[in-house]
Amino acid sequence: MNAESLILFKFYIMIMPILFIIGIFAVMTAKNIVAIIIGIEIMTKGVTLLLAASGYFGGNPEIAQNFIIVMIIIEVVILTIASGLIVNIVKKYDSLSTKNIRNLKG
Amino acid sequence: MFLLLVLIPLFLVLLLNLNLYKVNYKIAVLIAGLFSLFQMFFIFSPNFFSTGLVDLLSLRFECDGISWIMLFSIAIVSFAAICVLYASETIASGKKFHFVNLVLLALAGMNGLVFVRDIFSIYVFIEIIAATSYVLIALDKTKKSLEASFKYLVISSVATVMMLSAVAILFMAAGSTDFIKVAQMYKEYGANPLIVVASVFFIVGLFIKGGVMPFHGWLPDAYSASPNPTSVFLAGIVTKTTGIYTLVRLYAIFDFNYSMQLVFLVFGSLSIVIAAIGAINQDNFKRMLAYSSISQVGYIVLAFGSGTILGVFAGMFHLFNHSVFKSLLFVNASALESRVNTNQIHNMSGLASRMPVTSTTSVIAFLSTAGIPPLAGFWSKLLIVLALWFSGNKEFAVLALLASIFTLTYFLIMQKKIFFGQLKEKFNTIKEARFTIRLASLFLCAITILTGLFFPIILNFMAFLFSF
Amino acid sequence: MNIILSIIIPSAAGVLIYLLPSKFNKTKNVLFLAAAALNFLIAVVFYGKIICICDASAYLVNLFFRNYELNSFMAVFLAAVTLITSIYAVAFMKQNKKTQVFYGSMLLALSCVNGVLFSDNFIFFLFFWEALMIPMFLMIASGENKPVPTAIKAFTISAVADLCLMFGVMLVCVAGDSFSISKGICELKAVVPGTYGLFTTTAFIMLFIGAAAKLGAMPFHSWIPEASAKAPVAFMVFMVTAVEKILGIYLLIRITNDFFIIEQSSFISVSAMTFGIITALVANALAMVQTDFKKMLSYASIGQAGFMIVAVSTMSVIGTVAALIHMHAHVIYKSGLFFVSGNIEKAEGSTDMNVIKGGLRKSMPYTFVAFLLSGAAFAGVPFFYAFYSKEMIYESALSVHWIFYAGLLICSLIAIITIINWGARLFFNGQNNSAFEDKEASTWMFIPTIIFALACALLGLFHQVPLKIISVVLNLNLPETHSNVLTVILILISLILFILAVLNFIKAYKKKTDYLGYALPAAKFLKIDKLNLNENLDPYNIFISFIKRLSKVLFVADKALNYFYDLVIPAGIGEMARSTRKAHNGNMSVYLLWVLIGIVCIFIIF
Amino acid sequence: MENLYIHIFLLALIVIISVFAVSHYRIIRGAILLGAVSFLVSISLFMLKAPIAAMFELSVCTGLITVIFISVISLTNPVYAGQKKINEMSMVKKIIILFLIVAVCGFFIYLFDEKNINWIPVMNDAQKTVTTKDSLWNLRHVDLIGQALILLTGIFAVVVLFKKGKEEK
Repeated sequence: MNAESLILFKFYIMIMPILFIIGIFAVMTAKNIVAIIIGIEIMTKGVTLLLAASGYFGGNPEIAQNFIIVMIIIEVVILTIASGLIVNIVKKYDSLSTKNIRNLKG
Repeated sequence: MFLLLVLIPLFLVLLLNLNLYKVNYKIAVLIAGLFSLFQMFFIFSPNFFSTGLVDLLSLRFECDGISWIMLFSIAIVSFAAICVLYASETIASGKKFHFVNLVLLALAGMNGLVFVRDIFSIYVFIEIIAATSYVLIALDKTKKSLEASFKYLVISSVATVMMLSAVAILFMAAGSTDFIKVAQMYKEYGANPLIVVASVFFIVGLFIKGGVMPFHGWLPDAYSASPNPTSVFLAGIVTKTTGIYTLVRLYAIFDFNYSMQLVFLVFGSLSIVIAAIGAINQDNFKRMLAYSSISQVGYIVLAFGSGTILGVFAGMFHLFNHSVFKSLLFVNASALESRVNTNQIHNMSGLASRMPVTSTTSVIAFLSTAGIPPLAGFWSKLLIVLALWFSGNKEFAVLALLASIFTLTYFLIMQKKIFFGQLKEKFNTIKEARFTIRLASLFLCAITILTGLFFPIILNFMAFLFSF
Repeated sequence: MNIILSIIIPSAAGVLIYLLPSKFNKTKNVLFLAAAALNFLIAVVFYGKIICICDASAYLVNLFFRNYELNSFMAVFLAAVTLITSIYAVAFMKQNKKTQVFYGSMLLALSCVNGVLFSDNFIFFLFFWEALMIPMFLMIASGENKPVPTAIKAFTISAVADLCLMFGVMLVCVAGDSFSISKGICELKAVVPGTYGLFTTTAFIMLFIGAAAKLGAMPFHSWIPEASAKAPVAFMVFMVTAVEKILGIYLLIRITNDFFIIEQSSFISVSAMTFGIITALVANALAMVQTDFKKMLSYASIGQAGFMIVAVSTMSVIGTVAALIHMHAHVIYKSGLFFVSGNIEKAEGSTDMNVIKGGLRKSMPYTFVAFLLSGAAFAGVPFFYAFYSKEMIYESALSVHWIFYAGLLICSLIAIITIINWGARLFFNGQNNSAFEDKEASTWMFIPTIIFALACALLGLFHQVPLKIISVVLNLNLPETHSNVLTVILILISLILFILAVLNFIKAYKKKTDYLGYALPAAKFLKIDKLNLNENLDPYNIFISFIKRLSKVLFVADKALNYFYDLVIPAGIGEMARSTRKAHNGNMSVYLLWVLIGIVCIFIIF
Repeated sequence: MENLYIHIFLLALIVIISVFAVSHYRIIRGAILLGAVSFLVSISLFMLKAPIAAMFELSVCTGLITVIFISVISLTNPVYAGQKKINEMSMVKKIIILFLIVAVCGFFIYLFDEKNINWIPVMNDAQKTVTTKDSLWNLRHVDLIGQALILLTGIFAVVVLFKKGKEEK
């Protein structure tokens, strides 16, 4: 862990919270349902970067690669389910605005 | 040997879908029911009690007392869910077939999660169970269930992101994601702020999955909007396995200094009180049950917060009890819904006369949740309060006791509104719930009563479980 | 046989009288008299014998009765008085349901008093002491013109006093750690060799209050005048003068001689004496301005109770003896006077001054004679019995401090004035036109009055005899030759007193209006006469009104509390529930906001 | 370590493009920008000595996910021009807010750095070199089962969600 990589490491560790906040902000202020999914995607991008960085700086990047691959697969499946849900929601409301997923109250 | 419990459901799913012959949903449901019964008795076989690390196929599976309890409750709740599925008319037969597949996959996921000893695989199995439950919730594609499932998906993917980042940081520090290595790493770097941030993120992720109070937004919608069998399955076991069981696993890794325990205590008591208040005069029956399950989960988290082995022991016992009588309540809710086909409490009253079995079993479930002596709930709450008392944080013990008054209030209100009082004229033609639902509720009710009455036996059996 | 009979027989007779249907009136009267006579016989037979009745250790309470001389002397004296009063009562009261109740409860009271006198165990002592209240209540209740409120008043006042007594007894038992009075006695002495720890002083004060209340001292007196107006005369004689005084003095003597050893002029005894003096002064002043003869008599008896308290609390040998003798004399002449008032009431229908027209000298010569004799004893005329007891009290008071002696003198001066005034008013102002064919009291009523009157006179003459008996009873050796110079002075002073009173009377007599003479302006000056009319000073009424106000306030508080529980809490929780439900407004970003807030709190906690 | 600057440049670019992706008023533009972000991420993965992962990311994330997104968006509704104006305004507002947040976060990290608390655990050096291939296949069997299960759930999800049930036809 020499000096440059220490600085680089700090940058990578920093990237995760930034992307996380952007993602959360996108989800919360989304007008359109798909924007929420985009927000989530960005958060997962952040995590992939973090995984790669921890592998690289932690010394065994191969296992990190493995984690990233598994994670991408899982994330794709989740995304398909999400898009399925969106398609069905749109079938019911035929509009993408997030207003119509606010009526489960109480 | 442990692998079997994960692989069998996988093979069953493949078998069912090869459609070598016309497989209608009845056979599928039968197979699923048989599997859950099989699991119930299979885990009593001796080798489950040895801590041998089965390295078959270099898998690092391991089963100790805690996972045994989880396996047992998984089996029970899935059996109940499948019975409810068989009897529910609202879901089309095609959907029921898919429901069975998804339940089997979820079972495989949960069994896997219970055996695994590696934080990344924990993440993987949690994701599997989450994915299956998204689909299960949105099974009957009504507006409500779609919205609930979407919300659940969004919020738990946020949780996943948090957990994964924590896994990444721990992996970086420990070099490998195995429990033991991470635990060693923790001893040295425990105080390092980065590691602390990682463990906080991990805890928050699990809190979201478990539905602890400030992070529970999705839970009431998911439970109340999902179709009947899903809500039984979800409320009974899914949230507890993904959320609370993993907390126990991490308990061994993170060295629980006082501030971590304080987090558990504060959030546990917060969820107990506010959820109980939220449940008080709720109009939707399932939503009320959702709030009550949040508060009971709060009790479990409170028990873990005490930081002692007795606390973990009490938490696990309450987890088992809670999964039993909560799924019983949801079974009764589905029975009611199947007969009165509405969840609104205000137009249900005096059903005890028409539906005796459902009402008696739900009364027993209510009493057990509130913690009335002869039943199981009382013993686990007693253990929790004792654990808290001996571990020194007496004020939380007192709070736990007082909160059970709230539980009693909203259950009594519920009891009075739904089951007693004079029968509405339009209900006097309804019959008792179908056979399988009655079977499920009687089965669960028997378990609650038995654990309650034979508590000493169960106590030292669990002590034995915790010993190895 | 043994002394316990004296408890069993009267109570058995009393119960029997209650039970027998009303048509056996005659037999009831006979039974009543027979029981009184038998009780007298038993008391005499077992006089002075130390008898231990069954030591029922089975009951963990050594229930034995000791028959000290003092107890048995008191018992005999009480038996005699009850016998006479029973004769009088049978003659005086008209036969109706109430009188049966009266006879029964009188016998019960008699047995209770015997129980108190003979019990050697604090528990039984207290049991009988408390049990006395029930017959007392019944006796008052059996009077005319709605006596029940007075009965309740009497009951509550004596209950409060007995409460203090019980507390005192408890303290004594705890100190002596045994329930037996005799053993307790010596123990306490050892424990209390003159030191006045908080424990012993409170015990003494509590017991003192109990005894003083029984005697009818100031704060606890307000029921006696009312009872005198409402309850039958026999009750006044038996209960108020005889029983109360006997028990009070018995307990006071037990306290001062046996339980505690207190120096003569120590702080406690001085404060007790001032208490006594104040009671005497106020009571006598009130007696002076009374318009009803019987009320005057009851206030006077409270005054004499003050005398006795002063005598006892001098803690000296002579003081105790004086108290006992004075109690003895007081009972005799007060009963006499009460019987006289009974006769008048029988004849005139009421003893209120503006009703009866006086001048009964001609119509009721014998009662007049009896009045003269007992009135003289009351006034303390020399050669009458009460004079010697009063003189001894003066001597004991003087030995402590001359202030007390002066106070006592004023009291007796006022007493003399009142009795002369009443005598003149009743018997001497001659407007009595014989419209009333008021006949003399019936023979049976007259005999008890004349017995008591003669007793005052005879005992006065041979006053050495009772003195000897009482000093033997108290086994205290009287200082035989108290300096006769002192006696001479005392006699002279009381003579001057007497002359003064007569002069005052003569002067008042001319004006023919009121016979109080000089005393009247003094009374007006002190506004005493207005004092007792509107009864606002009566502690009992103050207490009751206070209780009423308190209950009103509590009722309001209770209503507020109920309101709080029934409405506020459910509404509060309902509100909270509604707010939590509103919080879940379905908007996902709100849920995520909570998640962020949760994370922030965790970091705060860390 | 000349590629230090490249790393930092890449990271900065990722942050900027993701801000634009999130706040863009036209969703399709957002999806495309998202693809760009994932492309940049795969490049940085290459830099971090994780080639297979980078390739995977490239093919799946940039490819498949962007395709799914665009299909979902177009499947649901054609873009109606109505609210163009309002969206633009909201887009500008979002961008400003996001940059603000990024600045605050940067300052926060800088603050941490200043206090130079040792918040970086001392890394242990690489135990043994193991190639991704055998790490994937023999070291992580558990995950294989996991992947199998997740894929099956994916299949059933698609069946359940997209196939029109009898009642819908």
